[in-house]
Amino acid sequence: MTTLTLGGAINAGLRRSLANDDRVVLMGEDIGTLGGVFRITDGLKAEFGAHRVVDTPLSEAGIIGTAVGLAYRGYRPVVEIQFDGFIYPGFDQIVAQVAKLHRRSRGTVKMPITIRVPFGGGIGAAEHHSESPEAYFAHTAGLRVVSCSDAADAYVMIQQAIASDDPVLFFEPKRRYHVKGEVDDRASLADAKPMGIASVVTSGTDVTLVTYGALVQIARDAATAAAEEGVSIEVIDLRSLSPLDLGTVADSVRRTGRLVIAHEAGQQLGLGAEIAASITERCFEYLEAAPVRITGHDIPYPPAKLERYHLPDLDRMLDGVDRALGRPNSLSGVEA
Amino acid sequence: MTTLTLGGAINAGLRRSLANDDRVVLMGEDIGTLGGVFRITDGLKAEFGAHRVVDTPLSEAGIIGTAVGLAYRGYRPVVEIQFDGFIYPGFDQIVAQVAKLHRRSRGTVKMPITIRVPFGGGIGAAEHHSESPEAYFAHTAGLRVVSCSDAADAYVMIQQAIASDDPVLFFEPKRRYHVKGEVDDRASLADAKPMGIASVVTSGTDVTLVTYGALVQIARDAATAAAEEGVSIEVIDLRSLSPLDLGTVADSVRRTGRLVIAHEAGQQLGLGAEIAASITERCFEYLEAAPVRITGHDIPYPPAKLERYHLPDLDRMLDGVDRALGRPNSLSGVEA
Amino acid sequence: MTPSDRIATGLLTRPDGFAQLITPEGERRADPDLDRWVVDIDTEALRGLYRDMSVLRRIDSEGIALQRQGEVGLWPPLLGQEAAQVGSARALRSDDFVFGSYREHGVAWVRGIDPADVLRVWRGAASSGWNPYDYGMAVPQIIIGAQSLHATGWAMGAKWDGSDAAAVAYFGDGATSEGDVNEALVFAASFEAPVVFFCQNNGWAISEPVGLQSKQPLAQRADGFGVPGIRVDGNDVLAVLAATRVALDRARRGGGPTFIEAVTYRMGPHTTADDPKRYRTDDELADWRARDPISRVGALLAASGLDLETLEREVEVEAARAAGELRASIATMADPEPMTVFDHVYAEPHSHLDRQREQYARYLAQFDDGASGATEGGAR
Amino acid sequence: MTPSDRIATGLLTRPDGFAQLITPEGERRADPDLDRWVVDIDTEALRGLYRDMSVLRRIDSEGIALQRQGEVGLWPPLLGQEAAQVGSARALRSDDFVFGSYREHGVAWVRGIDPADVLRVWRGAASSGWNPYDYGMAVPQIIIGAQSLHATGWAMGAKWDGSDAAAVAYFGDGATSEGDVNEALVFAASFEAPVVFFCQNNGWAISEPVGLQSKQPLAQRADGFGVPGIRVDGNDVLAVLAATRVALDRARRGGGPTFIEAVTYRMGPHTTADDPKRYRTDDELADWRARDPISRVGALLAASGLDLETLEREVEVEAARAAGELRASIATMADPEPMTVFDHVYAEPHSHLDRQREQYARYLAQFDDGASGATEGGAR
Ligand SMILES: Cc1ncc(C[n+]2csc(CCOP(=O)(O)OP(=O)(O)O)c2C)c(N)n1
Ligand SMILES: Cc1ncc(C[n+]2csc(CCOP(=O)(O)OP(=O)(O)O)c2C)c(N)n1
Ligand SMILES: [Mg+2]
Ligand SMILES: [Mg+2]
Repeated sequence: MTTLTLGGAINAGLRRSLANDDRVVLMGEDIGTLGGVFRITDGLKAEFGAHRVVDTPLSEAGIIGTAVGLAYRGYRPVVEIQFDGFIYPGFDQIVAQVAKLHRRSRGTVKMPITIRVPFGGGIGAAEHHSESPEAYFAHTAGLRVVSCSDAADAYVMIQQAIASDDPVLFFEPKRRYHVKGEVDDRASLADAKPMGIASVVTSGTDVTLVTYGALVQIARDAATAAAEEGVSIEVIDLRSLSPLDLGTVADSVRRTGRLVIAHEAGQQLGLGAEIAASITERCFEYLEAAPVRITGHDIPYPPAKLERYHLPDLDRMLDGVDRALGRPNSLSGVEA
Repeated sequence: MTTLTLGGAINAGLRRSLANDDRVVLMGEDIGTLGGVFRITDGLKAEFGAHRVVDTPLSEAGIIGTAVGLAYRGYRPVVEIQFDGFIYPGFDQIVAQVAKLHRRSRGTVKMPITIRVPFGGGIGAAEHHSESPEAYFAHTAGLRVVSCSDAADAYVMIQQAIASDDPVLFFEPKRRYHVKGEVDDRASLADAKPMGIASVVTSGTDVTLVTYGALVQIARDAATAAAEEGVSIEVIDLRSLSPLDLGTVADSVRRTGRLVIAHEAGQQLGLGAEIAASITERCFEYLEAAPVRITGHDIPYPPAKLERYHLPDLDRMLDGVDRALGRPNSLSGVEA
Repeated sequence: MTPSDRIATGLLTRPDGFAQLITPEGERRADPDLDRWVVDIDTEALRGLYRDMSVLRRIDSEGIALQRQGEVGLWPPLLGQEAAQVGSARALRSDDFVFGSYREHGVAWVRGIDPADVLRVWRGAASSGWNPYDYGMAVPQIIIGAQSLHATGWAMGAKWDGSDAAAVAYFGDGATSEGDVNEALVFAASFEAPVVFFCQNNGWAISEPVGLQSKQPLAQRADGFGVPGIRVDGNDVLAVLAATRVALDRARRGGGPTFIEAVTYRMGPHTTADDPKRYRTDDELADWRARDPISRVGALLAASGLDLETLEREVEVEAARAAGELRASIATMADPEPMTVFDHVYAEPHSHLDRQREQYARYLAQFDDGASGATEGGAR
Repeated sequence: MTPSDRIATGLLTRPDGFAQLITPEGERRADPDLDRWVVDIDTEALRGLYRDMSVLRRIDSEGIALQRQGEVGLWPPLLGQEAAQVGSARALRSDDFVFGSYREHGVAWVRGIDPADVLRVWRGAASSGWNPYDYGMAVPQIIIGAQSLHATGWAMGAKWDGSDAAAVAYFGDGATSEGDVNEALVFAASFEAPVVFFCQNNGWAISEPVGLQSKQPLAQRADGFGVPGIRVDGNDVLAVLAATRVALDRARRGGGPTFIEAVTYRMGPHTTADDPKRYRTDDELADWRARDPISRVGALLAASGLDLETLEREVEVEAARAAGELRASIATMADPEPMTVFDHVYAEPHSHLDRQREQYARYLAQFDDGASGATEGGAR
């Protein structure tokens, strides 16, 4: 066991993947000499060389498109997209190539590409630096989408993503990069929990609160705050956004009868829509109230001074819990 | 009144927009001399000239990016994307620029850009030619997304889209291009139903069946078939996918208590997810059963010989209706 | 500057605008730079190229015929581009890797791929026709230009692996306007990747003339990226072969990428769905017929004393057999099983799709005779 | 070929690699092509350019200081690029239109935009600082290269409108690798759009040296697209002014696009969040200090008899006032109202967002004193 920041845990996971498999190469803008703008790849170029940790020209389609070619040759490229809002120039290569080539080649060509994306807000950044584009990828067949919320998961999941023969979008909660946690850096990957499985991080009986990434900690805090008021919240960290581990969520909702989903991305067609619809399908008879979504507004990410009025926080989560429980809340008395 | 195909109605609508407003310009690949691969812009270059109907170099980002510049200069560009699957190279310009520039300029710069996209399957086409990418855009704040299902709507809605000061993704159900309908080509736009409002196309009392685009006709047929078995289906053509006219859907569901949503796009995070989630939020007390989604599978669009095993058809819609009604259906006896 | 570098940049400045070894009339033209790259192409080898092109042309027209008869959904003919495809593909080694577009049936054929496997996909009976690793050729690419980056990435990998194999990206004149192709030039130049960008400038991108994409020769585009551009008569199989050998030689020796613009002409429609009469003249077509890639090789062979009629008869037999085999293959192309729609979406198990597959199987099983009942409204 | 065409293509072949009118030592160098474009720049005008650059440098360093003090979230300094920005922007007419990146504070200043309005956005207090139509300058662009297409589209429109106004796209060396910039060159060439691509090659894209993006001068890239490329000393305000005038003149006379590579250097960090020590040497910086864009104009003015000390004192007063105003503006930058998060997402009413706005207003209203209660966990 060792204590690492979430960012440090990813760095350690990358290092281990590079060491274990010489077909693993890291590619991206500024990831080599600089170690990335968040220093997630710090030291790796020095350790593994410029052919394993590759500073690329400034072009996202170029990075992902050449990663496809490398995958064709048997490499396992790990691509860094510098910020969430810069992934769109590479969208075509992700959606039309990375996601589809295993299928389009009838399973003969593997696309074991990991696309790392620091995502989400809360760091007071400029426009395009705080986005939550995960739903675009979760809507895309052929991709896997995961997000970690703490150092321990980050360390294991990045290695699992790289080891997966499927392409994985790996969303890193950038405002948690500096948060420390215990990491078991000796454990074998084989024993680790698969990245497709959700975690129940706090058990509870009254409401199921589902989230992922940076909001997991806030959900924990909400559970603590609610406990003081006698409300018992079960917090689930999804970890995998595609496929969703709906079994774990449904098990919980069958016990609690109430579901709140929180994410930073906009509400319309955010992950909350899929979870609400799927859980309603699976648990209709168990639901005591409609699933509640606590999300970013359906707006372009606002200027830094306004982000607290956009991001779901503890108060908004608790307001959602109150709605799910039918307790007085911000929408009390409003026509649905 | 005149009889036009759906494609012909769009052509007529484009012609009227070009004639009424000299800031309207059409741009795209092969739209000029050829009149587009579907001939939707047939004759318009000859009538309005090469500066109003512009054949562009082969680059979707280029087309949309230059349209942004033209909008900056006060133009109202109408862009054709040749097929649904070719929109992704332009994704960044759509999501980061077209969708956001009105906001990013604090309302000083308008982006009245219409992006026409022939979409969906059922025409036996090659890969990338039958996709349903509408959810990506409906998840993007700042865009409006609409789809027409018949000639009358096509004629009016394309003009409304062009007249809108907001950017509009205009999804044209390509397998319906050749279907004829009555078009009121004299009526004033001012009297027309706004494009943001859904249409109840068949009234019914037992189940609400919501869809859009090419599936509207199949839903009508399903309603006819079900009527013979004594089941009364209310069919709603959404017309607008963002914003959704949830009021119309909720009114219907409050009467029927049952909801089925159908679309060609994959299920995970398709429009059905948002509609199911939103209607459950608004109508929880009225719902007799969980909303049912009848959708394309979560797969890359299959080869032509298999598309009938992917696309929602009349049988699958009726199976969904049976599920909503609790009648024997394909999932009877299956654990949720 | 190495000799190949000189060739690469020198060709553009020739008065006729491109390098040519066989004139349209079938005369062998001397070329101080290219000749030495094709010294091994004796009459026998030239006969082989003639045969390749002729058989291919016949296979191609069979593809069109099958489309007209409803056996195939769509066919993008290569008529007129036989020399560009055969000449370039014959320069390759088996461990080189081709990333083509949708029109490279000729390249596929040279790589040893059964035309039936090409057709299968256009028939809509499969998402892919062959295993790329069996032939050193990727699956076809419809997204214009995307494969240029794949070829570049593959080449970067080859270099890192210490191999002297090269990648070849095939694309059209229209494709040069897509960001991907330009970014591929950036990456290839930056990493000195052993990749050949083989651009078949066939004059048209569907209805758009090449002049809409660029006002100057496309080979010059590459020079701007630091990638030497060669412009060659794309209807001259010998010149194409020589130019491709030059480029591959550079690549293998660590010289990095080369761009070849093969000036050719799409003599047929863009695809069987296209009507070129709407946008181009018969005169233009007639012009290019006079520059046919096959007949000039025939004329050269005849001039060298070969009995062309005999050759034509031999080739005709072979072509007829190939076309017949292609046609016959249709009978064996059973429609895929319905449940295969779920295949190969993921390489590893996937909880969501596995469940969806199960539910759909249950749905299909409701119908009396399984899958076939799921017709529009037919089953109820 | 017109005279400007000759200039455009001729500059690249000069032995020193770029055009220069003022040496780093402050000597005026004769240039047969460029001199006539700056005959109006007398000592008075040169003084003005000196003043522009000096005041700008001070404003820029105030931006950094305010960031260090926590008043601004981020600041991307233009230190070292004053000549490139002032020289080019001073060539523009008010009806021309600028599409810049995030570093064009200098251009904004010349366009008449209040530095406070630039700062407001970096402070995170607004999504935009000015009305583009008031200044002929678009909102800043962070998505690398995207604005090059916007400029091209604007220029296409200007041409269709029969106007002789031109668009200018500013971007960096790194941006030339993005598809958008290359596609902009394609469109600009194809439509002969009156657009000037002004590339500030400042040597670095964050930590990546320009050599990673291109192994040869970026101006050559443009030539490959049929867009004449000019390479100019970007630290020479006079040469930049002349080159931009050449390009604008071409544009206005229907000559189409021009690409200018201004060779300069980013003397500061990429942004205040960057630490350039991690990737470049002090020596390199010292080298470029010796080529400072401001001091050479000072030296030239002094040589022409002007009392530099007096000028410096005058400019210092003005710079201090500008910096003071910028600092003072912070006090008036109230945080935006919470409910403005919903503003300007759409130009027309939007049922979904209107409902969301309403619900959020109701949510905020729960807290005692409205908005301020919505802190993390604070209100309960
Ligand atoms: C990204 C993308 N946009 C548009 C299309 C539609 N399309 C198919 S072929 C074609 C023209 C391609 O022209 P060119 O590159 O010259 O190749 P050619 O067909 O002449 O071989 C177009 C526009 C596409 N397949 N992909
Ligand atoms: C599409 C995109 N990818 C990545 C980034 C992150 N990024 C911001 S600035 C920058 C470097 C830009 O270099 P250059 O174009 O030379 O401009 P400079 O900063 O030197 O002025 C990068 C990679 C971005 N803003 N947009
Ligand atoms: Mg072509
Ligand atoms: Mg730079």
